[in-house]
Amino acid sequence: MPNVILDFEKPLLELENRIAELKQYAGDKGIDLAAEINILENRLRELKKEIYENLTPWQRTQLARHPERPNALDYFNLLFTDFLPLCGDRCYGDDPALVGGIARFEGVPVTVIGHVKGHNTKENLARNFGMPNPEGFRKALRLVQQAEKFQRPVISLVDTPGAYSGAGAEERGQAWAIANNLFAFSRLKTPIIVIITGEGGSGGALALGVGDVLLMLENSIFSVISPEGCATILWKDSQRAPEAASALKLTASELLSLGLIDGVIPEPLGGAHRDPKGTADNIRAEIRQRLQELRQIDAEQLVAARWSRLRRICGF
Amino acid sequence: MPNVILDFEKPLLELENRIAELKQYAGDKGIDLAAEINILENRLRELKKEIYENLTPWQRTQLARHPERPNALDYFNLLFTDFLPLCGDRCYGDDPALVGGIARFEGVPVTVIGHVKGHNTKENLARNFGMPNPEGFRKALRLVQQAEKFQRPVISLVDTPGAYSGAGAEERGQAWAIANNLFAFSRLKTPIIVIITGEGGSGGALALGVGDVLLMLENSIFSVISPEGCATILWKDSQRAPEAASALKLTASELLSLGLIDGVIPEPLGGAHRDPKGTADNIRAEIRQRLQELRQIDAEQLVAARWSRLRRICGF
Amino acid sequence: MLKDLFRKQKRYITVQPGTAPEHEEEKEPLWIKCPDCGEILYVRELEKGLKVCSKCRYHFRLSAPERIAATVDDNTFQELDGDLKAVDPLSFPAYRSKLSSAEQETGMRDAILTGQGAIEGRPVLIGVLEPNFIMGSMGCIVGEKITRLVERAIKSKLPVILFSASGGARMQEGVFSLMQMAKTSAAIARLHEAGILYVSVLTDPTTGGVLASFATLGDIILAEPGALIGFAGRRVTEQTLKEKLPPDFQTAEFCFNHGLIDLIVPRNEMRQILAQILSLHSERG
Amino acid sequence: MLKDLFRKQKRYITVQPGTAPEHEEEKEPLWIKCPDCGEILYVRELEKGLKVCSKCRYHFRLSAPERIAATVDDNTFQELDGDLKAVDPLSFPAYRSKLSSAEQETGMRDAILTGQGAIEGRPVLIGVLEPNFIMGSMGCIVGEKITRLVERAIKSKLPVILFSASGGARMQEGVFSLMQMAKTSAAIARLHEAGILYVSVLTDPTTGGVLASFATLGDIILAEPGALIGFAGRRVTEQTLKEKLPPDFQTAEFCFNHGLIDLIVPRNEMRQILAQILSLHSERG
Ligand SMILES: [Zn+2]
Ligand SMILES: [Zn+2]
Repeated sequence: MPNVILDFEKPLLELENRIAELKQYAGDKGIDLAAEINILENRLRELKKEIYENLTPWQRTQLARHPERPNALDYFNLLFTDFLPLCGDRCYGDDPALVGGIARFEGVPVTVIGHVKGHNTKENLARNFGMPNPEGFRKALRLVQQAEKFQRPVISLVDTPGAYSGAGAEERGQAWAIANNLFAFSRLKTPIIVIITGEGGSGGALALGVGDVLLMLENSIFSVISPEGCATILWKDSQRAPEAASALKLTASELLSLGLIDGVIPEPLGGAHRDPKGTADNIRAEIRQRLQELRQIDAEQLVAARWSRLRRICGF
Repeated sequence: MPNVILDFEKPLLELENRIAELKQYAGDKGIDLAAEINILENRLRELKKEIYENLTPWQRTQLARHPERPNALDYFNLLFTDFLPLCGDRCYGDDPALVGGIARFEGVPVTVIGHVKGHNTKENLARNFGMPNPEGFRKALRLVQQAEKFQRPVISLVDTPGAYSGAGAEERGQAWAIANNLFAFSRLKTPIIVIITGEGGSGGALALGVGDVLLMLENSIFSVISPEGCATILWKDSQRAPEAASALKLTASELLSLGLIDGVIPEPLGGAHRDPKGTADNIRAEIRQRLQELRQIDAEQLVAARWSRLRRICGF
Repeated sequence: MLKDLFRKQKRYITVQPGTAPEHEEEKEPLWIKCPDCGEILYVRELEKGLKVCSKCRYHFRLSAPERIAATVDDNTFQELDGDLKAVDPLSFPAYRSKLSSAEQETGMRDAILTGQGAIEGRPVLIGVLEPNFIMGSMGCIVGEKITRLVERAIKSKLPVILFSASGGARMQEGVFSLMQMAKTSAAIARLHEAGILYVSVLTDPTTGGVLASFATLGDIILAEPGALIGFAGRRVTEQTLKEKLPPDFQTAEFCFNHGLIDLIVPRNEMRQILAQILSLHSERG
Repeated sequence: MLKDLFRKQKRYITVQPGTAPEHEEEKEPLWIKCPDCGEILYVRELEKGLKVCSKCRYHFRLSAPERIAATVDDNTFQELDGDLKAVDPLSFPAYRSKLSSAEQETGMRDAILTGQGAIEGRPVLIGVLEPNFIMGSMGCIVGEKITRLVERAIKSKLPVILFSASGGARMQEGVFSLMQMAKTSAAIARLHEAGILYVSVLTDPTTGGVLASFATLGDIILAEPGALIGFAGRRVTEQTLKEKLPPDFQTAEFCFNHGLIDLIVPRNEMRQILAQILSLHSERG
């Protein structure tokens, strides 16, 4: 049971509590309430379906940002074995908001990179809320270039409110670091699979987002600006974020319809944070299939196809 | 006439003053002292030859470090036209101790890089005494990679006491920056001509020193450690630097005999600081010839030959 | 349409002398106050000086046509892809009307003008963002026109110069606009592999997704003095820090001091420096 | 000679148990004081723990043979180029006698031991600098042996691991030693182009010309905890600054915090991490 309950999840919570109480009561008193419990559990399933299949973009935004949603390190543990973290940009610092290294995916060596948000305030302070500094992006670049040398596929997990906007980040060329990644990822001679697992926030997300396949988890978002930021600019009112979330078409299903992403990975009912393992299973199946396809294409073709995909955006 | 006179130059100075006085006297009084002056001028020529052709390694070290010796910017002006300075490492800072850009050498576009010492205290403070920080080496790397893209030859002018040893330099990976340059210069697919014009101090010099041709001005030095540093380590006495200078075999002629450099560029009698233009003329002739040779070799062969030269050092 | 642009432009710039229709001048203000030093400047004088304040050297913003006129040789500019018109892929609230007024105000169909011209006789492919068209923001059309310009450069082996002046990505085009960062950067990567020169010139303001893509990928990066250049909006950054930032924060000078750009070039020297760069790249070394 | 080295090494390291000649133990001290925490340590216990202080985890320096024994599988190490002996190309004052005593003290012919071995069954080319041979400094022979090891790796497609422990360039060999920085770095560049793995391990101390060449060019850079790692001598730096430096200045931890190395690996995990790295690179992705 997650600690943080979103507004639209509250009816579920009440029902879950009632079922738990009933079970306890039945157990304590030795009464058979199986029929009643069964009815309530069916009701719960239906309610879940009803709620989670009809989420608004703003509700999905909240799920995408849920503090207990698995972060890159959680997925590294669930998806890979032998994870070896590699650190530093060899120039300035190591960025805890963006991690990476080498691991095995079903036995095959891969390079893994990803943003890391914390699950609580302490972790978030340590991870800068998943907002990388330039050295984070430069570390990612170093690691994917290493992947290219050793012909390892890259798995990139995206989950960030955006690149950090501190004064130091500006001093050390935040924009330069992001642009360099877009430039270099686009020509990298090894397969890159990008999965947006939570919040795909603008340039900070895109800096890990150029690849051969761009997938999104069902309840993740991908946007050029935060709904709050958009509402502030449009209507000078950040409270109208839900409206902006709809206007921005930032959900996985909408982006798939628009042809901007290649696939949506389903989450178990209730969202990734209620079932990290089930979510990881879905991701694993998708990676397996995509890797198999990509590894049959030679590097030159891969890079040419990567360019064609980008070239076609907007339909010209 | 230079402002700073080295000990061994003092006899020359006296003679020069005497000749000047005599000329003044002859002019003032309207007396014909041409014969006397001629004798003294011959004597001066002989004395110059005597002194400058028999300099000890320590005396050459002093010439190499002479504050009025032309620096890279002086040579850029004397050797090239259309110099366009390019700045910054695109990541942290611009290093005034190491400059570079694009220019024309006798009409041909070249990339130029070099250390810059100041000619006085104010300039030295601004240029950090010609000791680069990591960002300087990274700028140089950026510029030579740009030269490779545009198939421009690189002319590298070396003159530094060494890489800067400040705390910030350590923090930002001074050793990493130098090593990266050695690594990258060794494989750069465009000709590189290196000329040590003054002080070739250790790793900070070598970071601009890997190329196809390594030349030294007659009174420049190239050493793994400063004579003072060496004397301190060997004898705990930096005063014995002159002895260490001899032991280190750091002069151009010794290094040529040892097969460690490819040529010595003569300086006009009295040294580069007494005749920058004459010195530049000698450098120009050498660059012209070397460039002509190097430009006939294709890039792959060039890089292979560059490796062979390094490979053979120590004679194995 | 191009003709209209140049008619408009000629009222502002006197680099190409003589042909401005005199009767239109009545509509223009005669005097303007320098926002930096407060000096009252005679508009015709200001325009003669490429819109640089004669007292404090403050660089007023140039429209895209003004920039073209100030940069390329007279009568050499040929617009490319001028028919491409802004799109509204998300049917975003109020976007169409915003586009209409931007088009009316600037006479442009989106925030960029691209074409081929010559600088001191050397042919070049040039693109200029229009700061007055929805803050020069990059959406599908800006990305597409840059990409086409770059593709033409790869084919023709001509160098590329891009002048940026932009508030960043075009929010109203959502992820379509975000992906233009990737698209233009990937196009520049292909240009790089083809060994072709790309000079990026950052002018006031260059921020956000434009700065974080093609604008910072030049072989050579120039900037105009005093230009606002930064990734995050200054207000965002101040909120993040809850402290005051240095006065030169996110200026061209700040970027230069932090090693991020090659040179700051005053507007009256820009043409000559670009010509020098083109010349230095016109033959192999 | 190799046999001698391993005989010597076995007295220090108990990774390979049982075969040390018992009668030689009398010459060794029984107790040693930890220079970090002051704890008095029983030498045999210390050696069983790979020379790491059981109280404060201080890592004592290992000789090159000790390092080999602690790293490669038993009976797999085959020395390479063991015949190469230090040279004196400048006839440098007192250098020959310095070499002789170093040879006597360490039983080595110069400051590096190279060879082929296996780690958890995976073949690897390995080189280890000997900190006790003129401070592990790099002259002609160190450079040459590293280069030969790398050339062998390019031919055989085997990965390379280099353990550094060095005061820097070998002053007494002048520019010959300086040029080893270029030579080894260029060799690593060729290894890189051949797509072969190179792991660099920085141990106490790695400084100067060794740090500024092959040691910092690893695909992966590991370091032992607390190791002194820096370009310039600390005294030089303090003089330069005329101020006190942070207590962790030029340590492995300092380097990690500044993004310069990948990981700090305690000695008792080093073998396993190296095995994991080799495994992850033993097949194409
Ligand atoms: Zn003004
Ligand atoms: Zn201890």
